[in-house]
Amino acid sequence: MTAMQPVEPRDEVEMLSLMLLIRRFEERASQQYQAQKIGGFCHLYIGQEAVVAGAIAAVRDDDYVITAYRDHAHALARGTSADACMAELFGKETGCSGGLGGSMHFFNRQNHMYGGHAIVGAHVPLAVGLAFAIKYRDEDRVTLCFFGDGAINQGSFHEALNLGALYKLPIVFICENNLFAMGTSVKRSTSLKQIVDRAEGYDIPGEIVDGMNFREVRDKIAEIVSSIRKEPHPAFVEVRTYRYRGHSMSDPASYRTKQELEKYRLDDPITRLRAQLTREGKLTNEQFDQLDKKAKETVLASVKFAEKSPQPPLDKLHDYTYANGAVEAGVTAAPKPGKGGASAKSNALAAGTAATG
Amino acid sequence: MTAMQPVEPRDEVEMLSLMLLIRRFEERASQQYQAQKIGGFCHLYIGQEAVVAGAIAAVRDDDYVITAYRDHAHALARGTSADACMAELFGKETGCSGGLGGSMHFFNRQNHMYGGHAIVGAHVPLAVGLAFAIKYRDEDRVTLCFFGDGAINQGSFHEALNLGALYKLPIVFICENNLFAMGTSVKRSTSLKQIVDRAEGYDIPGEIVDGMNFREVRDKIAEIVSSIRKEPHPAFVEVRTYRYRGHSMSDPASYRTKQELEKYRLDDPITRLRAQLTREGKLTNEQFDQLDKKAKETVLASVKFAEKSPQPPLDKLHDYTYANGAVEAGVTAAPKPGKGGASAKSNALAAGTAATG
Amino acid sequence: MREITYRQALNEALAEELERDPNVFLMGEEVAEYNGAYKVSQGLLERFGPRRIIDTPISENGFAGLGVGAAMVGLRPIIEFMTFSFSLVAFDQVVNNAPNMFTMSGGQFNIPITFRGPNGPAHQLGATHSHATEPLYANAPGLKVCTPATPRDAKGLLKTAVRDNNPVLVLEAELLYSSKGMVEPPDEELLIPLGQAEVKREGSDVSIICYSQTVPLALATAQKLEDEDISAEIVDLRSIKPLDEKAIFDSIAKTHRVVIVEQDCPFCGVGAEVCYRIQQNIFDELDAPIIRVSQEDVPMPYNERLEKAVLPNADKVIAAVKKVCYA
Amino acid sequence: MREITYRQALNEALAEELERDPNVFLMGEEVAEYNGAYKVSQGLLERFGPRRIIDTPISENGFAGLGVGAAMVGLRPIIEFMTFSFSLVAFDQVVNNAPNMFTMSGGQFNIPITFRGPNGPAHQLGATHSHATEPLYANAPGLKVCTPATPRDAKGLLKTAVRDNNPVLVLEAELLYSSKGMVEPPDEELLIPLGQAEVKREGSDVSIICYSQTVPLALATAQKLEDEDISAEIVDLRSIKPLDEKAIFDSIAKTHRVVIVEQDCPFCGVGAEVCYRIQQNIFDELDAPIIRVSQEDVPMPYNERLEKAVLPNADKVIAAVKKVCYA
Ligand SMILES: Cc1ncc(C[n+]2csc(CCOP(=O)(O)OP(=O)(O)O)c2C)c(N)n1
Ligand SMILES: Cc1ncc(C[n+]2csc(CCOP(=O)(O)OP(=O)(O)O)c2C)c(N)n1
Ligand SMILES: [Mg+2]
Ligand SMILES: [Mg+2]
Repeated sequence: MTAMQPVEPRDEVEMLSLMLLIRRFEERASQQYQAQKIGGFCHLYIGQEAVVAGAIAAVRDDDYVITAYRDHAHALARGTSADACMAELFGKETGCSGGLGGSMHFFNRQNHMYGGHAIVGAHVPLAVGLAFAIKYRDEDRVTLCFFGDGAINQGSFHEALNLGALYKLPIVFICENNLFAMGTSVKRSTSLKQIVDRAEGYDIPGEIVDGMNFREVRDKIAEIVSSIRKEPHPAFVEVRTYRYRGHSMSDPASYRTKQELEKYRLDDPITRLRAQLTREGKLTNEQFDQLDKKAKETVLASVKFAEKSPQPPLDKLHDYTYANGAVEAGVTAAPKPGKGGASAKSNALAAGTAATG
Repeated sequence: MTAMQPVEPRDEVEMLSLMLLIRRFEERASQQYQAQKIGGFCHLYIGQEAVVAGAIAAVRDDDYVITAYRDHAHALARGTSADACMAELFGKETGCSGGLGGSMHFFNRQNHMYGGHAIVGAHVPLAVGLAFAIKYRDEDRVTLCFFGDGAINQGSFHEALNLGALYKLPIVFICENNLFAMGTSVKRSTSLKQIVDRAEGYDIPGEIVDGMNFREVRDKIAEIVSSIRKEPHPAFVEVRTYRYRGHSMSDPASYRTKQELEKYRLDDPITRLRAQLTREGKLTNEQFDQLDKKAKETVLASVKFAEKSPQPPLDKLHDYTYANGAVEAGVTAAPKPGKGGASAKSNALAAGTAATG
Repeated sequence: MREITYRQALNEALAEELERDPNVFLMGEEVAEYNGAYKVSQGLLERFGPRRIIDTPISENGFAGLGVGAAMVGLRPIIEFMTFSFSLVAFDQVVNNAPNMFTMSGGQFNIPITFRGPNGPAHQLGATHSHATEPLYANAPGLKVCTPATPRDAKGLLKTAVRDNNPVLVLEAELLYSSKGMVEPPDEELLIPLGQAEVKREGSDVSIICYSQTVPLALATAQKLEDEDISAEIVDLRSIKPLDEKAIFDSIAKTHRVVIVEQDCPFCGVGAEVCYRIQQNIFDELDAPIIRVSQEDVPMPYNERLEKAVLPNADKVIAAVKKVCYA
Repeated sequence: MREITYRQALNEALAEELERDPNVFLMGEEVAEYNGAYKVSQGLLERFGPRRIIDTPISENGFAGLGVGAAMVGLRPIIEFMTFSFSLVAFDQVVNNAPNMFTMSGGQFNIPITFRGPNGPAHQLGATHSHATEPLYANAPGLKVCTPATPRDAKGLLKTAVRDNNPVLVLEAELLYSSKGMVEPPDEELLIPLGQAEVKREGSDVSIICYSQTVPLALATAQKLEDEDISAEIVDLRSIKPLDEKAIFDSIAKTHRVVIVEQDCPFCGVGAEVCYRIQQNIFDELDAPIIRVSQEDVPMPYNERLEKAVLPNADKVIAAVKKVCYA
């Protein structure tokens, strides 16, 4: 294994900015969806921000990240610009997937964001493949694989966990347990008392983490990741969280009570981190307002950017089916970078940081 | 639920006869395969007889049985005649699947043997469906679902166990752990220390049973089944056993040592039950020899029967694709019974019993 | 007759069959408490209770197989795939267990199961969510596949499917759920046989063979062709398998020119099979080569303009019709 | 040139590509310690070690997906399905994840993966174990599918597949593993481009289009047809997708009569697509309707005589050829 690279500790205010950026981005996406600027399905992450922020704060920039279709936040957290994300929702050429993927299929090769996958459970084997490649190459990276509570009942999930355990691959399986898969509560999808118990069936160590608490998520995952870097192995984390919105834009979420939602809103992950920082004298109210203002501006600008961006050209319709690369060449031709990826160089975290200044 | 019907205790000598019948049937099948009277794949059960005999001795005739492709024994144990089984291997019309199924696809509707399924793991959801139907109809039957140690790594297995647990279905998942899936030993297919632990991931109660000991298998499964009849629920049994032969006829099984094989042969399930019965004065050596002779004769006769049986008629080639039944009729037309099923009325157990007389 | 939506028609079919036969049950993701992701099963839980209207975890392979197993002992499951794009994770159960059982058991076990749900591209759902699965399933011996385009066909075909003693796939169309059409009153039993196409519009110059979402497209296009003095006959296959060759050949015997408009991907698509049957059987009736209008052979892009370019549309159909007419 | 078996040819291809590129690895059930269920990977574990020749549990969906994930970061996995009948439990990974990724990511992630293994009916394996999957996979945009019939094609196509930057399926044929043929010496690089058919026998009266296991059948039949003074040209497609239209059309321009001999089930099968392309493009060259000889449209029976009746055979091909020739 190559010499272990240290994780730079992320500034907490920066991570709060990221959470704000995600929140404001999702709110704006919701509005733009209602205005019919965005098509297809659109799944919002509001309420779950501490999960991705905490996890990302625990890893290096070159670690691998992959998730399901509720993926805007993961792309933003991985440094994809709000511009590239919003443009993707608008189906524009400047989107992080060139306008070809849409809300459920966000990618950012450069920043090691491996999607955005819309078939429930089907990306878990991909994640194991990413981890396999890490071990194959004797690197000290780690793969973070996010999925929902609904995904744990798919065959793909099962086969992938077994493979990950058998081959001792460097991967953290992160179950974002937001209590529901569409309208199906966890207790109606499995008889387990707690999801984390499923990991026992593979001899994978498991933990439960409070997903509304940024610091707990970060610290727990950092601990796991550092153990994995020393000696590759899989780990399972059940992160308990909540989505404030319906499953997708078309879901009124009438399967749960207002009280339940209110209970979680009171435990809001952004409010919590803000309070922690304020209490510790690391953040004033003014600074917070500045951060929030900046996030809103960034997002508003992203809508403008998306609006004025060009559509992917019609005459390239047939160019995205097969990658080129002469057979004779033999070695991997560097894949043509997506326009989106290329234009998505500006870093959301950096943007967030700037906002603090 | 309808009034619970009692299980008639099976005569142990009768069950020993069944095990002998299975053993001799498999030996003869092996020989006939080598003589090219049998085509396709052929997986022998030799060494594992106590598993199916013990399980069948624990249930009623109207309980449901389903297994994978190593299925000759399960068909015999479910009272399919050696004639119908051998004829099936020969691809004859009188076979238990009309000569259309072959070694891996034995069926006997009348005797509640639901196959014989050759895609690893894919019959476990079917088994859950059988159990679902039992509960749907409020019956007190139980489904026995047999599968190998290799099957537990398939997505189908996982999804089926979760469904069985969630819906609290009356089913015993019986893992015939013979230590190998083809050439892959269990420790190379899962990182679990013991297979039964996988059941924990679904909150299904699990047990380990010595599969070389007929009485232990029978008693443990009888206990589970009686608990299920009282209140439907799934259960998992890891039965530790061993196959003496290669995976299929074409496998020299060079992935294991002679010593390992010999160790298990010394623990032979037939020898064991015989010794138990002899010790207890329930069986003399002469009687045993008689039983064995009868089993051999039954099997020899089955080869003759198979040989002289007709092939399925060519002109019916297109008759087995779709079941008839007028759309107008609306209700389920009774499915046309397979010739094999019809001719398989004679009961292997009865045959075995006769042999003791 | 009264006007109802395609969604309502399916809902009536389900309710009537559940009412008629206690062996019928409906199972799938969100079919019960949520009343269906697309509300096709609206009200059924309330009416028939949780024993017969059953929510599942996200385990398509598991509950498709559960259905096949239940069918082995005489239940008549209706399995909903939230969309047929998700049936791909259950592919083995649908093409291996359901249709092979009758043969493999020497005729002992028929499998009276219905798999249903929306199929084919909807609107901007991207490559993973836009599968048109009809050629994949029609390839499997032992399956039957139908693709209703109108509320009446949806009701009649689904009811027939449930009563069929074999595995039948009812491939619905998300984009048609809210479309309306005339259907017999509820007290009149409506069964439409599998394997019978329907001429949805008579014409004399060209036969347009279509099904599912391409039927309204073909009908609208026929209207436009009228302006150019081309009279198009619209043959709605309704069932892909069994295929109603006679209806196809009868129409072509009249028009001698054929355009097939299909919603699937072209390579080994439904239109290829239809084309083969036509040229094999009535080669001499053809005055021009058959043209197919299908999806482009590319994964479905999210972008709306590109998606439109991938799908069959009126311009493509008109161009194809003109080509076969002036050939 | 030297004579080797089809199995040996595949083995050489694997060894050469593993040797050439450290990103290449082979993964599947029993590929390593057991040396392959059909011994295609014989000796590779010994030579390349367990890091690159990897045994898996029975988890096709899992390890197919693992391969796709590894390919996202530049490895070049070769995934063996013990047979393609078992690929059906991994169907979603093969048709959804592998071929859609390049499009969905806007061209950021190509997937240089090879799926290989025996495909199509072998001998008396019954309905679950006899699937000819080529039409199913060829339907999926973004996949490439090839079907070598000779040792030389097997070696050249597999090597090309491994070097292709897209997902390629190499559908081998169990019944051909022990067949022999002439192949270039090991020190000569042998790459056969995807999408190039080969005329395996020249003829003038009829074009027989075939692939995989039907190539030896077609060649043997051509011999018999000779006796009846019919000169058959044998066009081996080699690749199903991309399809070499030009080779097909060139042959037909010569013979004007076509029989397609395919190993798959007929409905939406490979022959249907080939037929469509022919009639669409060179309708006027055809002197008779195209006839396909395929499997019967029934689940494969175990009984040997019935199995033979289901499969294409010389009698069926001869009858078809006579029909198109005397039409
Ligand atoms: C195989 C498959 N089945 C069904 C769906 C439809 N579907 C999309 S999301 C979803 C619920 C998933 O819930 P969960 O995994 O808990 O994630 P969450 O939405 O809560 O983030 C379902 C059923 C799908 N995309 N893929
Ligand atoms: C999905 C699938 N993958 C692979 C195979 C090939 N195969 C047949 S049996 C077998 C091994 C199964 O082992 P196990 O489950 O332990 O059962 P045993 O043979 O020991 O009875 C394999 C890999 C198959 N039939 N189905
Ligand atoms: Mg959830
Ligand atoms: Mg085993």
